[in-house]
Amino acid sequence: MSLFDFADGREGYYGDYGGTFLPEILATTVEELRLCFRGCKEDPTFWAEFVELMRTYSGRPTPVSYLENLSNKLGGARIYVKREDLNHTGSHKINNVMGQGLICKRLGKKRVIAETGAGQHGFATATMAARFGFDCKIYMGAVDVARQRPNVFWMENLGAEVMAVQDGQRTLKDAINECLRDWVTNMADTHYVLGTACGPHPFPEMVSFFQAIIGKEARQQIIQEAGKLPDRVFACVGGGSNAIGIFQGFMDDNVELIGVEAGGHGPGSGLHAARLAYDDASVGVAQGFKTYFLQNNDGNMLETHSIAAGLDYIGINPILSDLWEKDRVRFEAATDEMVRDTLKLVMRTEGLIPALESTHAFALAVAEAPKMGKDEVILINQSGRGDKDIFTVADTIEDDHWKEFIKNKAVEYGA
Amino acid sequence: MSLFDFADGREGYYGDYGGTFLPEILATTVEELRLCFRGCKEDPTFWAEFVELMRTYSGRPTPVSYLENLSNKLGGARIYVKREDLNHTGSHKINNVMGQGLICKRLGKKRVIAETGAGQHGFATATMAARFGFDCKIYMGAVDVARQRPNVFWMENLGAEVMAVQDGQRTLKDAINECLRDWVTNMADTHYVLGTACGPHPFPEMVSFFQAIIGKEARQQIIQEAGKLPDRVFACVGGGSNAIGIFQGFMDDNVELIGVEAGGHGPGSGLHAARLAYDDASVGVAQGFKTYFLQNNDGNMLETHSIAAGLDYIGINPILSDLWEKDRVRFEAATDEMVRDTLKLVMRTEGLIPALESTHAFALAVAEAPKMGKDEVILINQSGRGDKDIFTVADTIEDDHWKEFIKNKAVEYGA
Amino acid sequence: MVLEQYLRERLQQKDLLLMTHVVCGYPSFEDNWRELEIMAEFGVDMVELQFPFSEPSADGPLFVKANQEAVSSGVRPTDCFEFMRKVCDHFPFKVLMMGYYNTAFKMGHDSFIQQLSAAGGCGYILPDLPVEEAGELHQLSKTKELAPIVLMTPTNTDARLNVLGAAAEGFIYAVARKGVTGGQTEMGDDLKTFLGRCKQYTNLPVAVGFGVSQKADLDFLRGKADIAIIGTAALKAWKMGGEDSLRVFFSDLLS
Amino acid sequence: MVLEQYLRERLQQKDLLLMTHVVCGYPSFEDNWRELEIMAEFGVDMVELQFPFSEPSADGPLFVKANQEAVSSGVRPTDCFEFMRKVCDHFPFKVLMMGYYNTAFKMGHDSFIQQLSAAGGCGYILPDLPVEEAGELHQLSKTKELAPIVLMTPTNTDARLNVLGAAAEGFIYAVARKGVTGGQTEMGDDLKTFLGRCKQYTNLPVAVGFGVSQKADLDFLRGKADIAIIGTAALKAWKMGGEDSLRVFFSDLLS
Ligand SMILES: Cc1ncc(COP(=O)(O)O)c(C=O)c1O
Ligand SMILES: Cc1ncc(COP(=O)(O)O)c(C=O)c1O
Repeated sequence: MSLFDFADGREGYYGDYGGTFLPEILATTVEELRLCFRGCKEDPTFWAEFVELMRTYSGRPTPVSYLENLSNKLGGARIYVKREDLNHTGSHKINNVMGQGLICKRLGKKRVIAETGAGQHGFATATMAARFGFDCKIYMGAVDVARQRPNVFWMENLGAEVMAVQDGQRTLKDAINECLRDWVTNMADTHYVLGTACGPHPFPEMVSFFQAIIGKEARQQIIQEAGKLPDRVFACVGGGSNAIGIFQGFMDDNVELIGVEAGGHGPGSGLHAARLAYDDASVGVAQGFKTYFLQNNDGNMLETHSIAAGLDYIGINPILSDLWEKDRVRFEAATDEMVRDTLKLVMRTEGLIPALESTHAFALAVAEAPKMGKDEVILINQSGRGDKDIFTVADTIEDDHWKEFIKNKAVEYGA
Repeated sequence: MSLFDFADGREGYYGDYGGTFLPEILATTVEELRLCFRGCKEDPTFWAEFVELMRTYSGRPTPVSYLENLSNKLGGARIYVKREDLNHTGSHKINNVMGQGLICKRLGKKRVIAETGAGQHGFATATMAARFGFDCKIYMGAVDVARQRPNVFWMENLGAEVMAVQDGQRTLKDAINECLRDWVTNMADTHYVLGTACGPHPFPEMVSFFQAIIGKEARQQIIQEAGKLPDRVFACVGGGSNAIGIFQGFMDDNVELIGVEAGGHGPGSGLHAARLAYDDASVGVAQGFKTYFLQNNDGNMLETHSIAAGLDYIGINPILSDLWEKDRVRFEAATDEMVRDTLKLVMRTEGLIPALESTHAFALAVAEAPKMGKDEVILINQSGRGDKDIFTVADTIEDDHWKEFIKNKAVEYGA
Repeated sequence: MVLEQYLRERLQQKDLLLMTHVVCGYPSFEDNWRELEIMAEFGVDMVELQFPFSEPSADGPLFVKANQEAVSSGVRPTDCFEFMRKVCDHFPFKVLMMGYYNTAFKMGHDSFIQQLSAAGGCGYILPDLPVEEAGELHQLSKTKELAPIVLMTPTNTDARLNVLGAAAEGFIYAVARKGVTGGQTEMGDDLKTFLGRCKQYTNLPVAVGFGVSQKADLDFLRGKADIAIIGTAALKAWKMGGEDSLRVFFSDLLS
Repeated sequence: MVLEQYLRERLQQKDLLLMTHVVCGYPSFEDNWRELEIMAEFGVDMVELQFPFSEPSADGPLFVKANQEAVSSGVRPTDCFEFMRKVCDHFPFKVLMMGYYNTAFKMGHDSFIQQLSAAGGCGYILPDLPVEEAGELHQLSKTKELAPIVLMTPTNTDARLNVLGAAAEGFIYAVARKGVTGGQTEMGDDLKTFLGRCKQYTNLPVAVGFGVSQKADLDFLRGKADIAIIGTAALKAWKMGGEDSLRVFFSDLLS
């Protein structure tokens, strides 16, 4: 099953979803990008160059770890984890970003811009820009700047300019709008490094192409480690890049693929970011593409919520929308509370600290594993590490020592 | 050249340094440990088990990255970096810790204790304990607990008990004393996971044995990446475990090995932790072994200082003391200021964020590279990543946004 | 086509027509009305009524803010159509719907065309709907004689301008420069060349927007284009001092 | 050997000798002196003078604090030797140096033995100096008739006790339990068995330390050991109420 053959002639469409909905001013730039990407995709030396870069700079291949303790504790399926957290900068975002760095070099451009929510993609982009010698500007909603200061700190120290976006909800979607505004102004020398498999064609395809490295590795590894293909693969879905990345490794296999969205406060609460798992989303066109969006009846976007900033997005990978409708990918949601509990469990049982985003995938695996047979195999994509989430985790578990520490620091800083 | 043949019959001695200076009550425990370790070392399946564990759990082998930008900028030697920062938990400490976890399992013990200064070793040990299912208690000087709260936070969440040591200077050496006190009380069921290549025999040998994985990998990799052996290898030296780890790969080669200590405020300042690079240390016996210590004429230990908590220690790996006297390893120191400047340079030029400890090694490499030929090769051991140092780095570069963020957080927390 | 015909007639009398812009419901529909009265006073030929959208990614700061405030004060597309009906009934100028595609998509193409036509609009500008994606909507428009306005931009290749020209109806919206609404545009040789290129690929009247804000701009455009589009500049004037300052703005502009 | 002979003579008169402990310079040398006067009053047979060290890793909290405060108030080994000289000149009991090996190592073995002997000490206890590492120091001690005190512990194997017994002089310091100084020790069958094992490997008098703190402990030890070592318990009493409470402590202990 090839996701990208566009046999129906509608390039950039996955069933009804995808497409390119951008101001005309960007048509030439996007076409140039599309052609450059096509060239890269067809050139086998390009993939080799990408793999080599990721090997020497980011530590790929990332391993697959067997979670024996957790498996035994749950008493069902054997649980394995693909360790994207071990990448340089701490998440799968670097795969896409380094790939687009190579594209940007081929395009002969010298400046990159990117949106970021949690800050992981901004951090990765700033890193890539330092490594490639590009100028870099990161757009980040002012709310996110305030709550993700550690990532902002590193981005700035890596030489990027971080712009706090004051419009709209002042979160990820608004940062994307700002990026589009920058891009329509500076497209001549600027490449927009979109951070997930969303946005106008060719972004979903391009991001999926680079993230496919996860699934390619994982398929080989799980066969080696577990002796068989997994029965179920779990990945969290924000924009949907890590999920499509690992899913691509198992597209043609008899493997159940499960995307886990941010359930926030649960169904009906209005405080979540579940586009497909809950009933609140509908098809729309925004930010350059057509997919399921959390929007009202007038097509205006709704506020979203998740404990994990990286899942807190209105739209979803159009490829996943299509695969969901075709019943190839099952969608579930994990609530904030499930995520909190699962994080504690995983830390204590296995010594892993998954990012809050990734913990969504763990949460569903933990829920389903006990009901599966001991000969069955689960593979979870640990898209990132949780160190970055210390402020959020400390807040949600109400850690008093941490609060004391911060208060003392504040006094040191003259508060 | 084998460091551990003890051909002179003085097992545990490296020239004049090393030995076992412990209360008699521990004699049996240490002998049991020594024998267990001997058994493991002689058993080739043990090493294979260790390598496999590190491959699947920690992402080894860690890569060697070529720093083309930095090399070009400095205009001399070609600079390569061994990426221990990409390990699970973010530093080389995990190599030693997982190895000792296997040892502890063989010993049939169910509880581990460890000292920690920066918190990296404690974090790694807490992780190992979670993974192996051991009870875990981490001793940490109260001063370090206060300044390294993020690591404490994760240790606790990984299920470890963290004990703030209130004695002495309330830093690393005092935490070691507390560990020894715990050990003499609970040796029956407890293994002491010493964090660096110091302390009584067999710890220096054992820690070196596990950390040798760095050098073994690095030798192969640098030949592959650079086409030749390195001319110089730089590693920072706190207790001296990452340094001996990488150096062992090049012991028999015509490769200059440089250990970089914490120069703090510089020679003569009294505020540093340079045992061999400066003139302030002398030979002594403390914390279980004989080596160079920063001590006064009466044999009482001096206060030490470094911008990098992990280098802030009174003693040094006895193997390195010996190799220094034998002119096999050159010792240098990097001051706090050099480290600050080098960190900024490396972040912006290459997108790497070395730990402050590791940045010491970078600092000397950066100082020497321009004077070397373009055909020469430098290999730096990046022992860890710098995310953990955000509070320290933000403090030293006086980042106002960061301070603002912390102050706001404090208000949120009811300050 | 109704719209093209209207414009050609007006162009018999004036060498440069004027199109202005209003964000529906911002600051309020009452304010909109008073702005429109002034625009009518000064003989404006066409008005775009922008339907507020939560993600106005092609707009500059001022319109972004306008969109957001209108959305959060509860302005809905039905309100906008209702307002359009009143405007069309009362004023002499022609009215276009301007907005983002999702507004039309979400209500359904049929419904959109129906309501727009019922409200008296004579076309629509959806800057994030490229011609490739616009097939069905353009088709439907024909049934109601609505003009789908196509944008030409300085970055377009000749081949692309050809495609755009073929799809266009009513008039061409020529984007004077890269960027979003509300910035400065240099009226110079580049723009002249670009407008020349546009004319090669269309016989429709050409309107120039993005950064047109003063008399000198109109002087520059005269002879090179058919319509000047005043967007942000008018809203700025309104925000600065309401009716008085909007009147001053227009009298300066047209002096 | 001087020390062994002294002990044997005293054991002719008493069935259980007493060794006490003082950390030099803590709280002050004056306080030490007053403590020693009381100890002498109660007929203590031997005293360990602990030389403060910055890393007292075998000591419990009370002695750790004592070591650290003495070091930071500037107490140096030369001060301790000087004090020892005065103590030996004035009091009837025998005096041993107690401390960590680095103190001796740093001043040099020769100098250490010389000064200890000159100060009137008759031996030394260095708990972190295992017998394997003690060769040179033990050798030198012989020239001055100083007794290097060897510790036996409940975790030692028989083979190890044999080695320790062979290296010992003066008396054996039997460690009553695992752990550091200052904890509670259960005086029971385990200890009895352990002391029996010690006696198998030495003919020297056996002193029992770590957790000996009250009359009942002495009663238990009588007949099973030759010397009781009072460490932390006495310091605790002193800290609680100075001379008075130390007197009460000893009179209770020896009642
Ligand atoms: C660690 C991590 N996982 C997952 C995501 C969600 O993105 P995506 O669905 O594109 O993988 C993010 C986004 O920031 C992230 O940081
Ligand atoms: C990242 C890192 N590097 C180096 C060190 C110094 O230890 P060693 O000299 O044993 O490698 C530490 C100690 O905490 C560390 O955390």
